[in-house]
Amino acid sequence: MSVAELELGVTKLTRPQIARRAAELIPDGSFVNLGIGIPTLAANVMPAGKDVVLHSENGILGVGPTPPEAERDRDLINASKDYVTLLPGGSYCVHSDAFAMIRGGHLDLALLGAFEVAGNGDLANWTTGDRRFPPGVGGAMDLAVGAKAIWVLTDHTTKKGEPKIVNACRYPLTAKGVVKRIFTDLALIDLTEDGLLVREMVPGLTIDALQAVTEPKLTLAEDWQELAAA
Amino acid sequence: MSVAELELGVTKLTRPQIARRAAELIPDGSFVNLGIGIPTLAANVMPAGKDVVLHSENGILGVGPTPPEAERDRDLINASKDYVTLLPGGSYCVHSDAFAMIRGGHLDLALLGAFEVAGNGDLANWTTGDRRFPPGVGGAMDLAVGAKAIWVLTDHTTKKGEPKIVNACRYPLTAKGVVKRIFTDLALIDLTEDGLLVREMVPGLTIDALQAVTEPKLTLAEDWQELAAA
Amino acid sequence: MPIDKITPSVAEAVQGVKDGMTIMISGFGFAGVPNDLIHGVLDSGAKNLTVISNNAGTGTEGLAALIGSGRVTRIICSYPRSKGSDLFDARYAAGEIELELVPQGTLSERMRAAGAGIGGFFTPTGAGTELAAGKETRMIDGREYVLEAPLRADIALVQAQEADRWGNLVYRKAARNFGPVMAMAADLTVVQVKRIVALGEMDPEAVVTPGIFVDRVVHIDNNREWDI
Amino acid sequence: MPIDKITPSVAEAVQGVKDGMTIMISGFGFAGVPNDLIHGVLDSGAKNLTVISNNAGTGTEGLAALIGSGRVTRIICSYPRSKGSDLFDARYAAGEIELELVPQGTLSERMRAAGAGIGGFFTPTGAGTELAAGKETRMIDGREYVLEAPLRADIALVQAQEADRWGNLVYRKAARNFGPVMAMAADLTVVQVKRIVALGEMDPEAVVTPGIFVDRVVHIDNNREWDI
Repeated sequence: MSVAELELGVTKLTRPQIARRAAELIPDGSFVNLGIGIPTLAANVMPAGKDVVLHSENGILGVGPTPPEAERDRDLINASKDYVTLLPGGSYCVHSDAFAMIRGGHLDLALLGAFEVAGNGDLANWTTGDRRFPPGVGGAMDLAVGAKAIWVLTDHTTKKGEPKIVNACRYPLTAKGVVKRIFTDLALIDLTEDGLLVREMVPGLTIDALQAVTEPKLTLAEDWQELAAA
Repeated sequence: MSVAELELGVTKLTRPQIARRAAELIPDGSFVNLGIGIPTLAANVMPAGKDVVLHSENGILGVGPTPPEAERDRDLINASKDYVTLLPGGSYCVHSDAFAMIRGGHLDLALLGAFEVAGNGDLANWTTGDRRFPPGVGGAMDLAVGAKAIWVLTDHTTKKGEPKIVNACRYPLTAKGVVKRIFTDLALIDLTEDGLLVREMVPGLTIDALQAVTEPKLTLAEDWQELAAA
Repeated sequence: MPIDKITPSVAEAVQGVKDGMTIMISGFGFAGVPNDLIHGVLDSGAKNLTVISNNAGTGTEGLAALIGSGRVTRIICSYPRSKGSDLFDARYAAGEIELELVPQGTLSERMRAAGAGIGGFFTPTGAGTELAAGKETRMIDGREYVLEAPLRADIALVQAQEADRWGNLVYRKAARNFGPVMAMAADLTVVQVKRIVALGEMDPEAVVTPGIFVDRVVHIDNNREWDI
Repeated sequence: MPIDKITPSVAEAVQGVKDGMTIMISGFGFAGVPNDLIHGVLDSGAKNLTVISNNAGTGTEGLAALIGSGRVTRIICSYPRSKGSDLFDARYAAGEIELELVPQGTLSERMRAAGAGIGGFFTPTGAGTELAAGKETRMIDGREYVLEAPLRADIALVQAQEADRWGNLVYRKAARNFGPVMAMAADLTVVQVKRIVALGEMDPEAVVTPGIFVDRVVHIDNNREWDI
């Protein structure tokens, strides 16, 4: 089955929908960092009543959703340089303190974007090595080794349809063996000791079709569910 | 000349007078830490109009003089655990930040007490090695290596009349070669490349009498002055 | 479910303290000492404790009482001896308590290192002295540095001024001292505060310890003057 | 003589900047960037500069203008490429600017180390990656750590919200970011603020950067929206 056919066959999640599914699964009471890209969208789609404290590495704890345009504040942006708000109970801190939270193991979870994730949990998300596109590591290496768990939120394939979940990263690594769960526009996959376990797939997708755009061997969980767009 | 005779012959400075003389010589605009003992007295005898910012290692910048008894605040004490006040412009900080100021070389000056000072600037002020008196290093080692200059404020001799300014410290060192100036109840002495230079002596004291209670060779400065009690 | 770290009693706040644990205790002199929590530990009966604190207690209550009880077998501090530290002094003279003396700035920097994920750091403090004996040293830019390790604890007992239900803290004046670094450096951080405020009531620019570093908060509204 | 760090003009505030210097520039994205001071450096004509900043400038003004001028030969940062970083991107692609890419937490921790007298520290960040290539590593408790060196500068340019004549600073929201650590890590710290307050007007509990870390303050009361 070609990528083109796959694209015809199913409705992929949008970027906010990927973020929403991850947001739904964040345990209540967690302290969570949202990385640049799809992850920062999670702040806007947090399920009502979920008491999660969002951390932004530029020095915010308790990040709230995007403000209306009239209430934008140039001093209140997140790591993606998008306008955000502060929730009651939120606070500002010095940059090095924001990273003490990360590096000291105080974050329960970080949601990160990826160029590639390998089956063993290796993550590559800071450089393609192409000099026309300067590298940008930002806080990715700090988050990757510092947060108690790493979830990756990403499109399942590159724009050219090539797998982003690979046997071994071709791009330079951000960190080794850190990714525990991947949310894509097609599936929710856990990286377990027994390999990649598919927990959820978008309606209409088959495990074979998903395997066709994924390098490492996938196993479908017995209790797998449909990945429903919220 | 015995110590007893010396004591008969001159009027020694009191502890606040030692502190006052040091305070007078602190350059305007300096950031200064006052160590436990005689140094903390300097906060009470700062010359009027001198704009010096006093640092206390427990987390205060801008320490003011001792408050009247009715205004004592158990949350506002200095490193000697004495009640102090905060001057306008003063601020509180986390302990590790107070020591970042010290260890990062941001203090112009630290005034410290001493058990012994050697002619080469070695300082001993944290333990006598006697198990009946537990050692207490406090911030002394941090200040000794961190402040841009170290002045010692001390009685010239022990209670038994033995020299505290010695050829080589007998007590364990706080730091090597750090002391630049010594204020005692008898004299003001600079530690120079050419040895110990006596800048000031209390009225009536002779250099020979001072030498008799000081181990390293003293040189009297050509422009020496009387050490006047303020 | 809303995050709520407010704990109803001292006994519940210190629940989990066990024999052999390492406990950080905030305070410098008599400012910022969590005396109610210390007495909670005393009441728990836990023994064979290691205490990390700047001082070793004075008077008859608080840390002095804990040390006097014989439950503390080791203390890591910078300045154990003070006016009134008789209970410590006696145990020390008798060889009944082990003392690890740490330069004061190294003490809090080691806590910060533990809290910030630093595996070790080089400091010039203590170089060439007895307190650096046996430690790795290195010449950096012509100056001697000592390698110091992070310092963590099982539990940190902290005193602060105000907290909200997320565990955000502000302190008061020089009572701030070791609280913020200890809160970062322990597996379980327990805080006693004089006042509980509603979420959002604290100035977000002035929060000193954000709730991420705090596990339990207990409100102590007595104004007891402890003999410390 | 009263301490007074208030400086009358940008030109006087950046006086002393020279060819070949290393300059820290606060800000994260467009928040907290000292654009007036950067243009002061641009106007000074100093060249062959090394800039330390989280980003590499966007748009046509501020850091982007300084980089576009060709006066910056080296940049130490964590995330140079952003939407609008064309001036940097072009110089980088052409090999006209040297880039030292540093993980973001390591960047500010290295500044703090410089400011706090730490000679070096071990961090797990970057271990086993290209960014740790050539660096000393060490296994600590079964985990690989990288030794990182302090990062200092000749001058730090910082943007803050308010200052008093002692140089005490408060920031505003996420514009705080790198200001406080850069202020600690430079030989000369120059700050542009939106408001000058009287000594004693700031809440002593809420001062973020105490004046000990600040050398010069300049009041910028325009509300110019820079193209950055």
